[in-house]
Amino acid sequence: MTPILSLQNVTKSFGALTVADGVSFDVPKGQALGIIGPNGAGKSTLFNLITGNLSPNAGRIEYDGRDVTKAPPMQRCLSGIGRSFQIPQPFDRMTVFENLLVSATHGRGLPERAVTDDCAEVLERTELIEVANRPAGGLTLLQRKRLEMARAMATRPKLLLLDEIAGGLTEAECVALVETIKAIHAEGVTIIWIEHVLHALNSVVERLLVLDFGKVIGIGAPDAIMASKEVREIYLGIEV
Amino acid sequence: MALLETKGLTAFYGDFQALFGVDVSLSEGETVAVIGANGAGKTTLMRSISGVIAQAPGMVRFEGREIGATAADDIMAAGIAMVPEGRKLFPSLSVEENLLMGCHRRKVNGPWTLQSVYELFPILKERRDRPGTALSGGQQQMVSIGRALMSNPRVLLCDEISLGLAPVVIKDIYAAFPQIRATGASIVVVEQDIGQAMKVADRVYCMMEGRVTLSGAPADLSREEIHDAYFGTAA
Amino acid sequence: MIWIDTILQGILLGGLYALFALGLSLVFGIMRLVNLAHGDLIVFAAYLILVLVTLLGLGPFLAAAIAAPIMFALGFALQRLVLNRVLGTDILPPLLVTFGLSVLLQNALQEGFSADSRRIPAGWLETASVPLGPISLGVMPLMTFASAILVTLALQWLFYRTSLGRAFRATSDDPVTASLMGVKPASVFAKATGIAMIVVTIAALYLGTRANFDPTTGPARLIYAFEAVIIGGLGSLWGTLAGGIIIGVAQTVGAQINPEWQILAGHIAFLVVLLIRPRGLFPRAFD
Amino acid sequence: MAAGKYTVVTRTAASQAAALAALALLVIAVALPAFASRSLIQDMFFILTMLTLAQFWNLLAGYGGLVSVGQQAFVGLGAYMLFGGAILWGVNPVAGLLLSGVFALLLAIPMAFFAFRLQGAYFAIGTWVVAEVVRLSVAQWKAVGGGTGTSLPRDARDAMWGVEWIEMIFDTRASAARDILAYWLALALAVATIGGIYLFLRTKRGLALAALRDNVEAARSVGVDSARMKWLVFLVAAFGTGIAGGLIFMQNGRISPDSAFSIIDWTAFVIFIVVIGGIGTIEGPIVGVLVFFALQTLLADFGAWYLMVLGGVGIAVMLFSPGGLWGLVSGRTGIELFPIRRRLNRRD
Amino acid sequence: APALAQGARVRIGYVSPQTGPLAGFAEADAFTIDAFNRIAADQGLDVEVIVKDSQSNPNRAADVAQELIIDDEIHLMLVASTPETTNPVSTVAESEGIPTISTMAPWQPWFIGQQGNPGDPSGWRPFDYTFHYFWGLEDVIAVFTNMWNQLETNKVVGGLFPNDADGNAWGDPNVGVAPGFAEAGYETIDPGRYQNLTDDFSAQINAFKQANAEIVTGVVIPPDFTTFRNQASQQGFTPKAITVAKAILFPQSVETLGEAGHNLSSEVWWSANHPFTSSLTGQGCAELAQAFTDATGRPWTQPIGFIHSLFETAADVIQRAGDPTDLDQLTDAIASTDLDTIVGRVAWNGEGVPDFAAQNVCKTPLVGGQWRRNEDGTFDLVTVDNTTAPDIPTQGEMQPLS
Ligand SMILES: Nc1ncnc2c1ncn2[C@@H]1O[C@H](COP(=O)(O)OP(=O)(O)OP(=O)(O)O)[C@@H](O)[C@H]1O
Ligand SMILES: Nc1ncnc2c1ncn2[C@@H]1O[C@H](COP(=O)(O)OP(=O)(O)OP(=O)(O)O)[C@@H](O)[C@H]1O
Ligand SMILES: CC(C)C[C@H](N)C(=O)O
Ligand SMILES: [Mg+2]
Ligand SMILES: [Mg+2]
Repeated sequence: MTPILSLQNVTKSFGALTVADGVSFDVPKGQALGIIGPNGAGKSTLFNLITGNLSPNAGRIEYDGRDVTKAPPMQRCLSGIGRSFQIPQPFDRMTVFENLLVSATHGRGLPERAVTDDCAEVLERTELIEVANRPAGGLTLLQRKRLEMARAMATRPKLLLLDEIAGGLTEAECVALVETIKAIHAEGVTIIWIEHVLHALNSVVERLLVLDFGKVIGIGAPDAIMASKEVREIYLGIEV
Repeated sequence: MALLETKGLTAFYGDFQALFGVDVSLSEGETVAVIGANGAGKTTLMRSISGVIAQAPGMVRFEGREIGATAADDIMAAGIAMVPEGRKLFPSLSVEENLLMGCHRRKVNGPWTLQSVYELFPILKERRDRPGTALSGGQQQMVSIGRALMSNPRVLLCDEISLGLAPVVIKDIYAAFPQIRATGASIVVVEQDIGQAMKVADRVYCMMEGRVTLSGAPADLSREEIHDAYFGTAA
Repeated sequence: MIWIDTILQGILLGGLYALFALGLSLVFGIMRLVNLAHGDLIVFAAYLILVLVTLLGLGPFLAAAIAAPIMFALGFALQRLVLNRVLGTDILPPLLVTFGLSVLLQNALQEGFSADSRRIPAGWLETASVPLGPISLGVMPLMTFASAILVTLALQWLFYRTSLGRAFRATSDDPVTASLMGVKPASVFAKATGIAMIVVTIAALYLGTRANFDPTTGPARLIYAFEAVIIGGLGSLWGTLAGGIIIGVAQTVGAQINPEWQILAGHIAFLVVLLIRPRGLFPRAFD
Repeated sequence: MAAGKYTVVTRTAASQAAALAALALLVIAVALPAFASRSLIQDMFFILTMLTLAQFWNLLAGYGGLVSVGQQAFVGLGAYMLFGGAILWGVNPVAGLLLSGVFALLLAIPMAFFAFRLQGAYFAIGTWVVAEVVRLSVAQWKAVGGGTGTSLPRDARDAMWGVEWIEMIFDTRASAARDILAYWLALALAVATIGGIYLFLRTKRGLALAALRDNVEAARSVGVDSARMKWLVFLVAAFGTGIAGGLIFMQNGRISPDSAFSIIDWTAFVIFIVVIGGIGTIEGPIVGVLVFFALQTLLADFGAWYLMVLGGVGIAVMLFSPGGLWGLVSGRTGIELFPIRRRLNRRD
Repeated sequence: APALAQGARVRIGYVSPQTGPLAGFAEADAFTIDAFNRIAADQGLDVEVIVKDSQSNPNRAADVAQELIIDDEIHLMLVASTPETTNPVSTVAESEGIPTISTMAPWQPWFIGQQGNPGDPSGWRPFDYTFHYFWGLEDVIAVFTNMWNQLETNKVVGGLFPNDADGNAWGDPNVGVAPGFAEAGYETIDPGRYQNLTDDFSAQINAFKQANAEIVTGVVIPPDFTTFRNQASQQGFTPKAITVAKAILFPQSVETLGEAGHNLSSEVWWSANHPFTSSLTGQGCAELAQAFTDATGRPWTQPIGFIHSLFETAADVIQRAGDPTDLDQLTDAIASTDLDTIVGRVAWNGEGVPDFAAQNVCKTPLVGGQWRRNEDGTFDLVTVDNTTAPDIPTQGEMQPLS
């Protein structure tokens, strides 16, 4: 079976700073992959490369067996890549519901009428239904993060990219969030999740990738990765 | 007498009331943690104290003087520095210039200088000439803290400094706390991570929906009490 | 030989355009304020100098030196009382307000000074020239150009070497956070506009001695000034100077081919530069 | 599953009342020449054409985030193509309106190609410069008078379609009949513009436009084709603005590069109208054009004071009600005559 | 008077640029209209003058013309001061069928500029309702060459013609001034049309230097002329004569040039020195000029005479029309005007005008003058050549620029 996403030697630099350095990995369909790594390792950059918000200096990105290295973000979204932004980027002056409508209609190429119920369902699942008709600009941080995820979900992605959505949540909120993500995953959606809140991450993902200075320094089962010397040193800061 | 205190502090965003009569106080040399769920009003409290949100006079006192209606820049000059939520670096300034902005107005001799900030966060010295925003989130947070320290403040307000940071960085940052305290500064930390908050704080305020629902020394508070104050499960 | 002369004249003309543009660049760079009244403010300053020259019998340079602090105060007040209140992420309110100001100024000047065209007398300097082999360059254009370089140097130093300059840039990025650093954004902006008005006064001195001006002279050159700013890159002062020179040289070279193309050539140079470098020649890293 | 539990509503009570009122107004407007004085017809022509320009600019800037200060390029080129068509190829001016639109559209393509590389204020200045280039180039077009300008030839003026018929049924002179014709065309154009824009905003493309206005990066990554939306808006606005330009100068009868490409008349005043009325709403330009017209009529005889008051009003509105006058009204009352906000309601 | 007998008030619309860059042309408006109203009242003429400001903007000029016609229901339109004002107003009035008298624009830009295709004489048509009086390029050619003939030159002339209504008319290689200059033995160097408010004239100066031009002519707006004059001096170009229209029309503009203004020459269409009298007030030219200066404290300027003559003509036309509120009678009255005014004889008899424009254009006399600088920095306009209109006395001889 072809992997849903495959990165081959992807390299990206900002001036002298290389933030993705020959990154290669595959994600099989339906897997939940976690990405961890120190701040500035290049995690969010990797997402931007996958979604097309940035384009790599070298390397190749394949999605669903096709080369999408040069495809614009809009096209990648239509073919099933959904993402949330680390720093929430809602459409401030539109209502929460309209935020979702945009992604449901344009992300899936469907008419408005066909997606109303779908949007409502996503709003219910992300506990945003109460604020559906409020302008997104006035939401709390938590609500914004939920909206980020909801908007990505409304495109009914096959591959969902989540960038630090658990940061700043209380324990209870975090538990609820994990449940939601698990449910999405259970529907067969492939998930790549960048997170520093490790207990949340590890309760969902099946595989963990560690990034440092733009390089993949480890990929494998979470337990093994967490136990590895490098990760403990570089990421957790535990002296071995 | 308290160094900093609020009395019946209220705050509004347009018609929306975010704070309802909040009383908090901070003594000389003390570290206080403010915890609470998202949207509880912690950031609003910080912004009200620092003058970003204009207040009616009479609600905030610092060193016995009324500062409720004082403008943000004057409050800063009086010695209250803030590490704002979301880091808020100046993109067109280099790392070093960002740090120097910290002592733009308030130039007080004290332990914190460029040199000592670089010692605290050595990575910043390496990146000193880069634009502040071309750093990762963690590095930016270090700049933001360093910038606030540069004024050698009497009170340091830290809003969610560990948000989005790798554990190792959080460790580093909290490791800096004793040093900061040692210089005599009083600290208010807003923190989601209750464990972390309990560790550093002399006293804790717990907020919910714009009100203080619980306060006390960490040792005196039970987990249940906090849980109730946090989530409002208490009847 | 004609081409060398043409290019030299173009460079000197560029100095004038750069002077028009530098004040604009300052304000645009710091506040993202598109000041449509900039040209009219230059004309206003020219009248101020003229009044000082005729009323007090001063030389034009001394008059400009007296006018400069007056203009600073005016700029400061204008920013403090009016423009600060419309600044924001949206470029439209300031666009409209400065347009209103432009209309106001033009017509107020017209009421006050009539539509007659005036000129600041500069005596023998007006026609003095320096021979350079077969070419001769006017003294006033040379002084204009030298002033443009000096103003650029001075602003550059202010911007990147002083703490006020740092405050300018920080406030430009994020006024709220800057206020947490003890900066008063309102007064930083006001100072910036005040300084821009000093540059405006210098521009007015050379505009007013070079040619006639009347209350409606301002807007015609505003577009060249904007072109210079944009070609140079937002917030880059050397870029603005370079932009002015590019426009100036393009105009004289275009005119040498055919006067019909003089102004067109300047605009086309602008378009070409932007096609190649959409953010100008020396863009800053972030904006 | 939420299926069928929710409905989406855009209509409001006010909007339904407004729709009825609009219909009635339209009927009156069409019949207006039967009983109105000629000067009222001319005033209405002015209002309607400015309204059309304002609506298109609002579509560009208020919805598309494209703050163009180069719309005079389309007005001017549209006008010049109408004159050029009539003078050089004998095209009937009424048919020439189509030329106006098409050539404005053709100009918009290279202009967009250039200007879309620029952002914000750069875009604004870039469009201004392109408009200057067009003005200076047209000023070299000797066959239509170069920098001097020219008048619509009498043959072309007399041959305008429909004038004779209007002369007959209203029993007026040819010049008055031409005004009526121009008025009807302006009415049709304004109604089509407002209706078209409103319907467009209610489609999912309109939704995308609003999303782009708020956050381009985010919109792109949820599947919005930002480039296509910008092109669409820019080209549509150019086409409509070109036709309006042709119409204005068809009625005016005279053209020169300075008048046809006047940044003050066709862009600055239009911006004034939109922003005073309230940008980003369909109601705003309508309110704005009425205020503008009222000011112009009241103050026209005060010379320089007219422009000073205009400038002053612009400044005052920006200072005290940045959402424009309509923003003030709808902020206080919540009224929206052309609602586009989709509200999700639970079916009960 | 017949007008009174009809018992109807005659409404006159007058459009002029009272504000904006052309405002200098209109400075005598109030003064003239006051006098006109006073005399009309004395003579028992029931007239009302409605004045509209074009703001120096052609669009606005057309708008206010429409307003005058439609809202104010005027019977007679008067318009003056540059093609930017006269052309839009005349076009509107012609299409509305309102009798119109226009002045103060050379007749070619007025007549040809209003034609559909100015480049194609076969399509030019006369007007039914609009009439214009002033001089034409042929007069300017004669006056300029006569002045230059008084000097010793190589007969090479550099031309400064902008791309505007005046510049295009003057600079046209076929019907502009160049062919006429050539007939008089002068070669014209025309580098091409430039845009108004150009900041650099190096290209023109280089072209003139290269061709060794000793004379400069053109129709230049004041700021551009100052720029040119300064740059010419700075770049070592010193012609023997500079004879330009427009730029040095007003004494204020010449004063801004300081010493460089001395002995600049231009055409003179009216002066305090002209030997004509007003049919309205009986004043001579010197008297009118003095009255203006007394009333306003400003020096006389050329437009004063023409604005005055415009109202003279209007009064005459109204008095001659059987029913001055009847547009056709009024039009006929204009066409049959034969009046000696303060600017000379006004009569649309086709004298000296090509056939295509004979019906609508009347010419008034033109002479040549030079600005002479006084000790105190003020300037006097001195008539130096009257070959074209010998009844206007000269006051001196043409002098070369030092
Ligand atoms: N700019 C604003 N406009 C309107 N309402 C706001 C604004 N900022 C915050 N609020 C509201 O004020 C309340 C308190 O917000 P505040 O940001 O102070 O919470 P917080 O405790 O800091 O939460 P978090 O943990 O998410 O940072 C929230 O309900 C929020 O929706
Ligand atoms: N637009 C940019 N220009 C220049 N450098 C950039 C840019 N964006 C990111 N960087 C740099 O690239 C590196 C990787 O950034 P990225 O945001 O991908 O890190 P991250 O792994 O997501 O970190 P964090 O966990 O803090 O969010 C950082 O050092 C950052 O400074
Ligand atoms: C909208 C503008 C660019 C107008 C400019 N201030 C002018 O008067 O020409
Ligand atoms: Mg990241
Ligand atoms: Mg907060």
